Amino acid sequence: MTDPIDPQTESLFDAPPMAEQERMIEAILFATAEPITLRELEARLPHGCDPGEALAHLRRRYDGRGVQVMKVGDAWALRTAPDLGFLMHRETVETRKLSRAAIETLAIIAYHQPVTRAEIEEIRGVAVSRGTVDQLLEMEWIRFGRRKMTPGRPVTFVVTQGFLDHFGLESARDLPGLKELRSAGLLENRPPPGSMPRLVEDAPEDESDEGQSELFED
Amino acid sequence: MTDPIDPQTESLFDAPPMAEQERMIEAILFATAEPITLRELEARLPHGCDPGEALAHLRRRYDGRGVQVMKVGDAWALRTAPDLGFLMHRETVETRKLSRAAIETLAIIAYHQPVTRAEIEEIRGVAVSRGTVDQLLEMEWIRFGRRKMTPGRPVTFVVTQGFLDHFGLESARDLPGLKELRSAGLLENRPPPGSMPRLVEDAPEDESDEGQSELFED
Amino acid sequence: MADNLFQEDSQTVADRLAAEALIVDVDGFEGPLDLLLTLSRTQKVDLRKISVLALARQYLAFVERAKALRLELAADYLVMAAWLAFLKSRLLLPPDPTEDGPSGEELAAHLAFQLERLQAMRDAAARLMGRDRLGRDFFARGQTHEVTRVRRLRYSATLLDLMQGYARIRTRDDFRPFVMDRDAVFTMEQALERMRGLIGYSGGWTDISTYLPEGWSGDPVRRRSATASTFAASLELVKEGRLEIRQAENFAPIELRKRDQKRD
Repeated sequence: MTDPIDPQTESLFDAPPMAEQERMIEAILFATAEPITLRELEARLPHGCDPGEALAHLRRRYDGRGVQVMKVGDAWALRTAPDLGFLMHRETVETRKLSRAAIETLAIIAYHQPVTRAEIEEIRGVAVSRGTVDQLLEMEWIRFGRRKMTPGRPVTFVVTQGFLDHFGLESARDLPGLKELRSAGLLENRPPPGSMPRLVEDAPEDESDEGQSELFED
Repeated sequence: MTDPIDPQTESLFDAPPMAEQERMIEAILFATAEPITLRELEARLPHGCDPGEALAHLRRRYDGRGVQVMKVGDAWALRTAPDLGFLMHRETVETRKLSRAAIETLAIIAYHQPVTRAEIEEIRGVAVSRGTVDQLLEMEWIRFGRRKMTPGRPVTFVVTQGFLDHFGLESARDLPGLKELRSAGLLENRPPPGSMPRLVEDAPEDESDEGQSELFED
Repeated sequence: MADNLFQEDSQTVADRLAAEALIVDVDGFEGPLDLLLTLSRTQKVDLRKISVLALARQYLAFVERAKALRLELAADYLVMAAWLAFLKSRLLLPPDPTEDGPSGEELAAHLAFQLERLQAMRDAAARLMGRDRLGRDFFARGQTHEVTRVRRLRYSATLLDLMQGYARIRTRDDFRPFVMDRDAVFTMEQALERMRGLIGYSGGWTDISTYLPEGWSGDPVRRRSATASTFAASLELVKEGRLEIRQAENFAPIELRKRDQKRD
């Protein structure tokens, strides 16, 4: 603690020294919830003080500091320096795991692009909720591709450059095929009962070529 | 207004100059009523800042002013100088009147922490009422510490940052007279010799421990 | 009891006043230790040099007086009295070499320690409460500027998640390549078939929702699918000239009516 001048030891008729008045005003401005007028300051300070002059001193002292003495209407307040406003925002980033539905939908789009919603539903075997697609669109991991030249001209989905960046892929063709997934132990190594599962590389659909080339158009 | 250095224009890898870091910390401390930890300061300042050093500068700058930089545990806060309290009648907060039992319990927790309920009762010679502990917990002057590694693993109480802040203490080590009490052996938990009656009705250790754990199950 | 209380004629008024003063105080004591601490003050010495023997006598005298006034003392006061009587005898009689346990001096020392410790804590509490205090002597910032928290959600998935997700779907296909889980999808074909069978029975305007198949109106996913396919099928039937469809305004119920083929 410091050893400030005790106002009680001052003569009853002398105002405290200007440096002390400045301290007092500093404390009052700091602790009050509202800006405070000169008149109020005068009422709160010991008799004989000159809040106007003390304020001028205080204002000069805070010049260029992180906090400034500001005039608000006809009252005074201490405020954060305007250029430091950015410190008063705190950004918190919450990381959440993508839902299973979203991962599966994303995987299908990546492996089968361009793919329509109906096709995704057919592959996943369940309806694709609008929220899932919206989420992936919002994350900018998928975007609309060109419409399919089939009845109804449904829109298709393709993955974006942002998707490739996130997963460290140069292109969607770098995604491992089923054979590789299997040899990597990601699939149970069971002989398929019917036809071999469709691999991306040898996908028979004519659209697949088109889709990949479309991916690299932009 | 001044022309402060905009941190955005700084190189991405250079921390702002120390004077600027000091301004930033000043602004952050001014903006809040709660003490802020060094870690929090570090998180809010631009990358590479040294809040510890900047705080030391700031503390010196406010030395003897109407507002002071106070250390509260591992956190920091700005508070008005205690000698100017007489100017703040309007800001004075009515603190709830504490009972004698609550005051004694608080002091015992502060000086003996971490301390179990049984130990508090041993020192006071009477049972500690639940209301007393609840009141102190509610005021956020005490909190649960870690369990003691004794049979029954009773919980302990310790004082909080709010306690330090309220009583203007940098740490619990700065409690008045702590050293003298320790060297006089008055902070020891001496087991009563042999036949001595436990002054609290529920004498045996394990029983009282059980009571405590029950109290804190939720 | 009350009668007895007023028959204490043998006592002098002064005796009774003295006793009552202590009794009135009993409520103010926080247990026997507190009472002992108060009694010890009458010795006017350093707590370290206190005469525990004298203190024990004072305490026992107090308990006797309380008993004489038929005042019910809490059990812990009586336990302490019994123990102090025991301590007193230990302090007065020469030590019995056959007896185990701490000596009278050791017990007295511990009691003195307890009293001193309690007094020390009381002094510490008083010093603590006398400190400059936040909100009374020094003050926090009055005008706080809350930090604006900007919360940003980021979803994460690894390449492994992606591949495993895909593998999960494809391995499922291995075993039933063409059987789709379409529990929640009511196709337009199904709807058309159903509508064709139903429209023959409807005369006036009927809300389209009444055409929804049974069991498809609960689950929102199923309801949505059934509504969409029923609507699409209705349009198809309108196109075929077998149905009329109308809606009074946006979002109003859609109504259907069988088209009278004869009028055509």
